[in-house]
This record gives sequence, C-alpha cells and structure tokens, in this order.
Amino acid sequence: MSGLFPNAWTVARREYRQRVQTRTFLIVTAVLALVGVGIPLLPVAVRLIAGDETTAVAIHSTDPVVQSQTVVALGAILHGDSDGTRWEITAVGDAAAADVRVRDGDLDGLLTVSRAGDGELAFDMLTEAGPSSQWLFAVRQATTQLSIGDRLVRAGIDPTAAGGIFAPTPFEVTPVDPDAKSPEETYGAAYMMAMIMVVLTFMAVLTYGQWVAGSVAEEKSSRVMELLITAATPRQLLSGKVLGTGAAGLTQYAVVVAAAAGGFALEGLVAERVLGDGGSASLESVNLWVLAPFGVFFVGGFLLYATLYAGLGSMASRQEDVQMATGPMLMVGMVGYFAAFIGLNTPEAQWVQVASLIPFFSPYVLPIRMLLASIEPWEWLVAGGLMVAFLFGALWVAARIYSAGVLLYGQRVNFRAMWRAVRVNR
Amino acid sequence: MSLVVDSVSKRFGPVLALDATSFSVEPGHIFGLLGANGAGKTTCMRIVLDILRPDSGSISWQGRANTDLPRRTWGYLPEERGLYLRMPVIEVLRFFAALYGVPAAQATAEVGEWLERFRIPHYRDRRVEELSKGNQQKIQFIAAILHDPEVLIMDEPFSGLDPVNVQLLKEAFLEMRDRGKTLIFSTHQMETVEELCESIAIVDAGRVVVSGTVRDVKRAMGRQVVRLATEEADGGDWVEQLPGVTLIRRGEDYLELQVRDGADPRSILAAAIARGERVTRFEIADPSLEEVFIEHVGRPAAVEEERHLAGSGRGVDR
Amino acid sequence: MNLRLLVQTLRWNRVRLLILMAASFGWGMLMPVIYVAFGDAFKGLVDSGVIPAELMSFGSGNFFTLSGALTLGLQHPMTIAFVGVFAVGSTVAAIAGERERGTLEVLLARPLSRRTIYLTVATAVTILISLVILALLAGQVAGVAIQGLSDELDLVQLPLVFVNGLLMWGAFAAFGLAASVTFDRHAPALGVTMAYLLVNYFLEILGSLWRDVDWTQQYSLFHHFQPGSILTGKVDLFDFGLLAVAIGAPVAFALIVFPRRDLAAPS
Amino acid sequence: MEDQQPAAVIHTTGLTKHYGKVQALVDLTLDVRPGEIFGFLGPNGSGKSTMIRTLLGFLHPTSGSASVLGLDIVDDSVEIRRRTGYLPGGIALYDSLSGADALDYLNDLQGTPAVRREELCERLQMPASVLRRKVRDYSRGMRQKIGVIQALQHDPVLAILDEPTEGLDPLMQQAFYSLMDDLRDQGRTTFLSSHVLPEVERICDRVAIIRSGHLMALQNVDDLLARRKRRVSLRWRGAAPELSGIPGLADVKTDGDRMTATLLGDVSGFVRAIASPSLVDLTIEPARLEEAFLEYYAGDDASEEVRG
Repeated sequence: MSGLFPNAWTVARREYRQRVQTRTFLIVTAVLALVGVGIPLLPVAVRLIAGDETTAVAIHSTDPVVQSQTVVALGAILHGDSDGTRWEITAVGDAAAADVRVRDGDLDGLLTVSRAGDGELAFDMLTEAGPSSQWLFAVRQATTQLSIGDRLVRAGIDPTAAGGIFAPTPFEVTPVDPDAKSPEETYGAAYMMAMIMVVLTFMAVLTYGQWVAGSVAEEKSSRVMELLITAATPRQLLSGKVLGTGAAGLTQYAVVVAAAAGGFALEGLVAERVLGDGGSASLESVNLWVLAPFGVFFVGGFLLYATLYAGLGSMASRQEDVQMATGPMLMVGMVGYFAAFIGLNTPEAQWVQVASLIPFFSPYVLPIRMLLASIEPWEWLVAGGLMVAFLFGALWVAARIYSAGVLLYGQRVNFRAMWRAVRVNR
Repeated sequence: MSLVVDSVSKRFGPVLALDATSFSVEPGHIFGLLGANGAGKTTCMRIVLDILRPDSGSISWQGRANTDLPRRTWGYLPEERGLYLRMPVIEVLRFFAALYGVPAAQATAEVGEWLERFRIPHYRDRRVEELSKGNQQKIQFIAAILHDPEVLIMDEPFSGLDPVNVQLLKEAFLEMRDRGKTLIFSTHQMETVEELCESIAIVDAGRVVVSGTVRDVKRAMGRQVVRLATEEADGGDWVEQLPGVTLIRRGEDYLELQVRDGADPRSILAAAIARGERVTRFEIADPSLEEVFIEHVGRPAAVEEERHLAGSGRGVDR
Repeated sequence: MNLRLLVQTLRWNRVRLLILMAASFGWGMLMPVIYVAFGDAFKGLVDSGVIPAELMSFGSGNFFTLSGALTLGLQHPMTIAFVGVFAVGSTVAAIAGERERGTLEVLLARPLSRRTIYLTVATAVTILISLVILALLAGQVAGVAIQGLSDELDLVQLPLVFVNGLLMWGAFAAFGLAASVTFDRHAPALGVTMAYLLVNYFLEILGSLWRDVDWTQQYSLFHHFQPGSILTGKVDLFDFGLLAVAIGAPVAFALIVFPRRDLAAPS
Repeated sequence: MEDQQPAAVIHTTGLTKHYGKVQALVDLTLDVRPGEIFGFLGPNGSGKSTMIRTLLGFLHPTSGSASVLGLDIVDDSVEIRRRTGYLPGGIALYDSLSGADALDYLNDLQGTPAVRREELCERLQMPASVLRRKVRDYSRGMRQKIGVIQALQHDPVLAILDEPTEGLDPLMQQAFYSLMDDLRDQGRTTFLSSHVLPEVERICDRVAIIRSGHLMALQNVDDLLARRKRRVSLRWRGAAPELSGIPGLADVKTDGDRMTATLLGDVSGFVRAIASPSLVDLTIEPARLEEAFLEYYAGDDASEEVRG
C-alpha cells in the first residue's frame, strides 16, 4: 500500500475548500461569531439598557403604619440588592388610581399590604409581569424578609438584635499553596469556565464529527466513491477526509471561540466606557493559559472521534442513514459529556482522574481537572500517550470499516454484515 | 504481454460470484465483457482494479501481478456514475488528476483538449450539476483517462447516452486505442460491441462461456444468415431445396435463411437470379452477437437473479 | 386523504416513532422523580447563588412545584430536541425527502391529487405527534403515580394540556410541511424549519432570562404552550386561538402552493 | 368517453415549457394514435422527460395545451394518471419494501386491480422468490423490471415509458420487445423514449425526434427506413462491373478487386447491375436507422442547457 501523502493531502485540500467556500458555512460562521461576541457583552448591554430604567412599585395599605414601614423596609432591602436594578418604592393612598396606573404601564406593580387577624402580614401584588419575572422574585424575597422581621418584632425581639441574628458566620478557607488565589475568589468563574469548555467540546465533536460522517455518506450517495477508491487507498481517503473536514470544522470553531474570547476581553473595557463603573469582568480572574495544553487534547480527541465517525459514515448509503450509523459514537460522546457534568462537582474524585486519562473522555474531563483540580505531569504523559495510541488504532479500525463499507450500497446499517465484510476484504 | 485473468474465483457468502474466470486481453485491443445482469462482470472489474481481492486466482498485466501495479495503470469508469456535483468541471478533473499525481498545469491543458473534442469547452467552469447526463458522462470519462492509464476499464459506458454522445464516446475509444491503450468495457448493447470490439468474453454465472475474437466467436456458431426479399411474394419454398440452407423465419416481406457452415450463401442469390426472381433485398450476415449471446446465456434468468440476490450487498455486480 | 398512503407513511415512521415514544415516556416519568428527589436540593443550590436563578426557570417551569416540574419536562430543551426534531424531521422528509430519494415521481404518477397527498401526510404527522405527546404525558402521569403525588395533579386538565401541546407542535409541523412542499431539496426545507424553531425558542428563552425584554415571549409559539397554567386551572383561550392560526396559515399556504408547483423537474 | 377511443391518445397543441430563461419545450404539436407504439427520441437534455412530466401533470405548461386520452393535462391530471401507466427514467423505488410489497403499494395507490401482474412477472422472470426480497438488494436490471411491472400491471390503456430497456440485458430486452408486440396486438398504446436506435427500429411504429425542445421530425419508422443506407462490399474476378448508373450508390471506394460503397434505398437495381459471372463475393449489410436519425440529432449543443 502506498504512503498516506500526497493523496491524503489532495483529498483534505478539496474537502476543506469545498466546505469553507459554501455560503452556508460563511453565514453560519458569521452568525456564530456574532453570538460569540454577543454573549459576553450581553450583561453589559443588559445593564446599559436596564441602567436607566427603574422598577416602580407602589405600596398601598389601609393601615398607614404598615404602609410606611413597608415602604421603608422594602426600600432598604431592595436597594441593598446588588444586581443593579433601580427601585422606586412609593406609597400611594388611592388604590384605584394606582390600579389604573399599573394597567397603563406607569407602574410595574401595586403591592397591597394588609395585616390579617392573626397579625401576619399578607401581600397582594397586582402586576402585568409573568410569574417568572426576576423583579417579582426579588420583591417576593424582600417581603419574606420583611415578614420574618415583623414576626420577630411581634415575638418581642428587638429589631436591632434581629439584625445580629441574620449576620453571616465568619468562615475562612486557607489554601495550602499561599500563592494560589483563594479558591473562593476564582472558583465560581472557573466552574463556569469548565462548564463552558465541556459544552464547547461536546458541540465540536458532535457537529463536526457529523460533518465528517455526512461527507463520507455523501460521496457514497453521489457515487463518487467508486472513482475515488480506484484512485486512492482507503487509508488515504479516510485520513484526507478527516483532516479536511476536521480542519474546516476547527476553522469555524476557532473563529467562534476567538470571537467569544474577544468578547470576554472587551467586556471590562466596554463596561467601563459605557457604564462608567469598572463593571466586573467575569472571567478575568481565571488564568486562561491553564488551558493551553488542553488544546492538544482537544485536537487529538477531535481527530479520534472524527476518524471513527468517518469509518461509521462509510456504512450509510444515504444522508438519512448517517444518524443511525453513527449512533454508537453519539453514545460514547454523551457518556463523556454527562460524566464531565457530574465530574464538575467532584473534580478530585478518583473516577474523574481515571476518566481524564481515557482518550474518548479526556477532552471532556481534562478541562475540569485543569481548572478545578491539579494534574500531575505523569498524568499528562499517560493521557497523551494513550491518545496517540488510540488515534492510530482508530485509523486502522476505521480504514477497515471504510474499505469494506464504501462499496456496500443500499444496505441497512448492519454491524454483522459489516464485520463479515471487514474480515473478508483485504 | 497481455492482461491475464487467470482462474479467478470470488465467493460472497453462499454465492460464487466468479468461478475460475479466465480470459486474456491483448494490449491495444478493445475488449467487450458481456453477460446477463448479475453475471459477475462488475465483480470481475473490481478485482482487476484491486478494489476487491479474489479468493483464488491471479491477475497480471505485462507480466506483473495487479497487486504490485501502481494505481495509475488503470482508468475506471464505474457503472453507477457520480461526480462532485457542486464543483466546477475543471476542478473536479484537476482533483482526480492530482490523486494520480498529474501536475495541475498538465491536467488543465489536457482537460481543455478533451472538452474541445467532446464539443463542450464552454462547460469548463460550470458546476457539474448544471450538465446533462450525457455531458456528465463525458466528464467522467475524462476523469478516468487524465492520468494516461495503460488499461481503461469501463462498466456500461454507453448506458443512457444518446446516439450522438455514443458516437463521440466511440470515437474517443478508438482514439485511445490508437494511442496504444487497452480498453475493456461491458454493455448490454450488442450492436456497439460488434462495432468496436476486437474480442469479447461472455460471462455467465461467474464463468466464461465463450471468449475470443468477435469473428471467431461468431464463426463458432457454425452458421451464417441470409435475408432475401423478392418482388414476387411466392413464399420462397424453392429456397429450402437448396443444399445447406434452412428457412428460419418468414418476415413480413422477406425470408430469413440460415446457411450451414461450408455452404455458399452466394448460391442463394445465384439461384434466385437464375429463377428470374427480381431480388429487392439480399443480405449476408454472420449471426449477430445478440444471437450468440442468447444462445450461450439464454436460460431462465430467474436462476441468475437468485444468484444475484443471495450475494447482494457484498459488493456484487450492482 | 388516501388511507393506503396514510398507513404506509405511518409504517415508514414506526421504528422512529416507537423509539421516540419510549424515550418520551421515560423522560416524562423522570420529571416527577427529579422533582421529589432534587426539588429541595436545587432550591438550595439556587439560593446559595452558585447557579444563576435565571438558568433554573425555562419558560414557566421550575422545580419547586409539581406542575412546574412537569412543565419543565414539557418545555425542556431535551423535549424540544426530541419532539421538535421528530415533528420537523418527519414532516420535512415527507415530500422533499421523497423528492430527493427520487421516489416522489412514482408516487406522483398515481391518481392522487396533490391536495390528497398533502392532507394525507398532514394527517399522518398529526397522528405521529399526538402519539409522542401522549407518551410523554403518560410517562408523567406514571411518574406522578409512582411518587404517590397523584393527589397533587389535576388529571382533568391533562386533555387540555394535550390539545395545547398538539397545537404548538402542530404549528411547527405545519411550517415544516409547508417548507417541505416548497423546496425541492431536503436541506433548505430542513434549514428553514429549524431556523423557525430556533427563533421561536430564542425569543422564549431571551424573554425568560432577561426580564426587561420579556415581551419577546409573546412572539414565541413556545410561550403559548402553557401546561403549567393549565395544570393549575388557568386556561387562556387566546393561546389556543393563536396556535390554531399558526397552524392554519402554513396549511393554507401549502394547499395553495403545492398544487401549483412544478414537481420532479428534470434532474 | 369510457368506451369510445378518442381520435388521438395524446394530443398536444403548441405545448411550451420554460424553466426561467431556459426553453425546455417549444411549441410542440403532435398526436399519438390509438394502438401504436410511439417512439419519442432526442439527445440527452433535449426535453423528453420534460414533455413526459408535463403530460402527467408534474409540470405545468408555460403555454399551449395538451390532452391525454381526451382529458386535459392541467384540469384532469388525476384522471389521466388513473388510466395510464408510467415508468420514470432511472426509477427509484422504496428500498425498505420487498419487490412484491412495492408493487402492492403502488397498485393500491393506483386503485385499479393488478390484472397483469402475474403474467408480467413471469415474462420478465421475476419469480416470487425474488419478489420477496427487499428492493435495496436488487440489481439495476431487477429494479428496472419492477419499474416496468408497476407501470403495466393494471393494464392501462396508455403506457408512458421513459427509457424502458435501460439496464436490461439482451435476454430481458427480448422479453420486453415481445411484451410490447403483444400490447400493440391488444390495442394498447405505448409512448416510449429510448436512445437505442435498433430498439426503436424494432418496436416503434412512429417516432418523433426533438432537439432543444423543438420537434425536428415526426415520421413512420418505415418511411425512415426507406431513407436508410446500406453498406455493400463486393469482390470480382477480371474487369470491374459498370456501376456508375446505379441510383443511390455513393461513397464508392475501390481497392484492387474490392469495392465498398453505401447504397440508399432499393437494392434491386444494384443487384441486377452486379449480377455478372465475374462476381466473387458480395456482402450487403443490414440497413441501420442510425444515419437517418443522426441527421436530426446532430447540431448545436444548446439543448444541453436543459437537463433531463
């Protein structure tokens, strides 16, 4: 059998160009890049728009004491809330007029407070907001706090002492490594980051793996395959396909990730310019360079999946059958994905460590351990070695499936028939 | 040295797709591989191309085993046609040329020549999907020969082509032969075989039932056919009195006579003129290949289909 | 309507349908279980601030009430992926897919009017979606029963939830079918329909995550599927009416366009 | 209308179909008579399939009108399809069905009893054992046979067949020809397209040739045959016979004592002229329709704009 190159290169180049030049590719990439930039900037935009807006809630009560107390207390609680919403809490006497204003949209809500026979405070909110509305949620929480304070007072506890009851307990965490940032400072951001990485990996593997499988099936259904297979060896075709389509996928992926990274980088700056305050760049606290070695595993894992996708794709004769044929890969990918999600909460667990070494799962699980735990150098070596070994194994297996599969036409995907064909041929 | 297919057998599950198939093709010849649907022609071609490996037997070209030959020895036009529909013609062709290691500049120049010859130079930059079936077929033919293969193997190259395109393709075949190439093709149209092929093999149920030059194969039938029409529709009973002549068919306005080997067909014409018949039609022909084919392969095709089905899905002739 | 075509269309989908019904049933059963097992835990998690509260409230569903948990089950991205891909996938494949496989020509050669073909396929799709939604609801009822929460659920309201769900998914299916008869190729028909689905979903999610623009939800078909409200006894007929219009428009479009189109143009 | 045959089974008047700027059919007027086998010929992409699909109501004519079995192709296309049988070119079938199920399904949709099914299966050699298999396992030839059977199983008055022998081996071609002969004997009408000229010569009564959507010729096959050319070759001993006065003889090439020429039309004059004792060898090859057809086929390739 002749060597891989230059034919694999020829196939890859055609594959890459064909895909990158399509209008669909350009549009989808552009849209995704916009979304990538947009998501990090969205909170800024929200604050920008919401910044000028105030939520106006009128308080009405037949009991003027209750009314004024509620206005003060609710105002204090809500203004103390950190999410930046501006509140306008006013007292109204004319409930009917306020009712009209709510319906006209002048007021966001009319909160009627009354004291029931047993002394409990009861609240009734008239509003157009849906039950899932955030501000309504905030008001609801505030009223709960208000009620509890009220109950304490009625139980004879001094309101000033009541403050002490709810004060946070002092609890410090001292890291072993004094140079490391306090986990508390970065953990939340790192957690989010790890979650994003898992989702991104999953999407890349799933989407672009499907591309590879689809393009193999397309060559079969358009019957180009018979010409290809006489011109080049299955191994050349398979690796060219994986490299070309994979590179196209990674191109799109890189554009989108770069756009998103740009968005994150700009978030603080934009916030400062637009909002005047420093804002808080959500991910600045995470050292993104931690992720550099992960890039290698991402590409390796991606190629591993894509190779097997190509092999399985060769069993389908039509686009509709691709899903069926690549089902097993989807399952494997899902297992890694869910494992990673569970692992997010137990990054130090032993099974997470094992999973991070297995090539099919390492692209998912490694970022978790990198961001939320620590990795020994030997682990890198083992994971890397296994990845390379699996890649070659996958290429061998996939090429076998491929050389048998590409000439099977019209067959339902049948693994027993495949296995026979793999054994019979070559 | 010729292309030698030497007792090649290939079994797909319970079905023997090729059963000790042997034939040879002289270099520089056009060779017709004939057979009913499912006889094993495509399997045979794929084995020659080393896409499939035989269970036993061997193939050699110029004395070298096909497994040792570089892929660019062969050009292949498969039965089921397909190209990258979304790509411009020139790019598809350059791509296939590149797979065979042909430099882009050389490929471009040759594509130009061939498009000119096929009278479609203006389709050079069009996308393949914009072309008619006939023109796509021509592009596929060019794709099969751009790397200047020594042997060109084509599965049903004429199917679905209109007579003008058939003519162009036939001319291309002859041109390739004149360049010293060897051509092997299969078809169901016996007229085409008669016109182009020097020699043939008829495959039936994976076995070669007859092979050789077209003339020898026909002569081996041991008879010639004469069609005779005269102005007087007298029934022509006198013909049957002639030695070595049998009346095989009474057409609407002519008689079809079979002349046994050794008898002289011209004696019929002489006899007719001697009798004072006014001859309006006189044709002498070897039996047509169609007749040869039907004689050799003509048995209930159901058996063929059964064979085909039992072996289907395993790369058999489809 | 042609009975034979209907039966055959259903038969072609039977494997997918069975898989999907089983999955829907399981998924439906899962929700009440999750509610019992994790409802409180999630609430704690949200209160602790680790996960933004917004992430926990898709649509009108949440884990803190049974009806909320059920609603979440019906509106979860997973459900949308399940039912959406099926409703959209099978409808789009109905005409455009058959065209692409080349079998449309033999079908069209039969003495069936285009309207008959359209209405038959539409009926088949309605049956398919109904079965999937029924499986999902059955799963939920089963889950509720297993958890012994039957008294918390108002079974009388379930038929209304079914109709509401059928109308919403029917609206997407009707759109998909209209796309299917409009485009010759499978890919653009699927693309347009998926885009329609995603835009609707985006409007819904945007509104639920970002309260300042919750008006966007009004323009999402998802927002007019309100199992949560229906389960708690609040039925808004406007939702039903609007969804009916969202079905009617593409159906009318298809009935006008399909008979007038050139089909099976030379390929 | 049920019992009395209309004067023309297919009748088109100025039938025109444009795809955007491309003219697929231009002002096509022709008649297909009851009981004939009508051959519809033309280069690849000349508009044959467009014509057939317009007749069956898949495409809507840009202008002009046509009727099939006396029914308008736009208003009564369902009824037309009920009474005809159609074999699409390069037929695709439902892969997941068995051959028998596919035939059943298509026939159920047709709504007319499949009275000829058994006969057709036997003649085209599709035994029950084969019909039980899935269509996906079929070879090209077998798919084509299923295609022919589904088009004819309900014994339609009119069969429209697009390249019916494509992919059939010579044995099956013979079976198909004899089927066609029987259909004609039973008064059925067949409208078929083909590229194989010997086949057209053999089975068709009349042919229409179109190119770039234009009707180039509409003729009896017998008339076309009268225009055929034969290739003759002869060898003689001694003096060459005098051949100059023979009508229709052309392209005369002499090579020593051998001569080849083409002969147009009647051979009687030629045979009389050469009937001399010095004649050693004479071959007159069967006439081919090819040349006669190619005259109409040749020309610019503009037709290729339309794919079909």
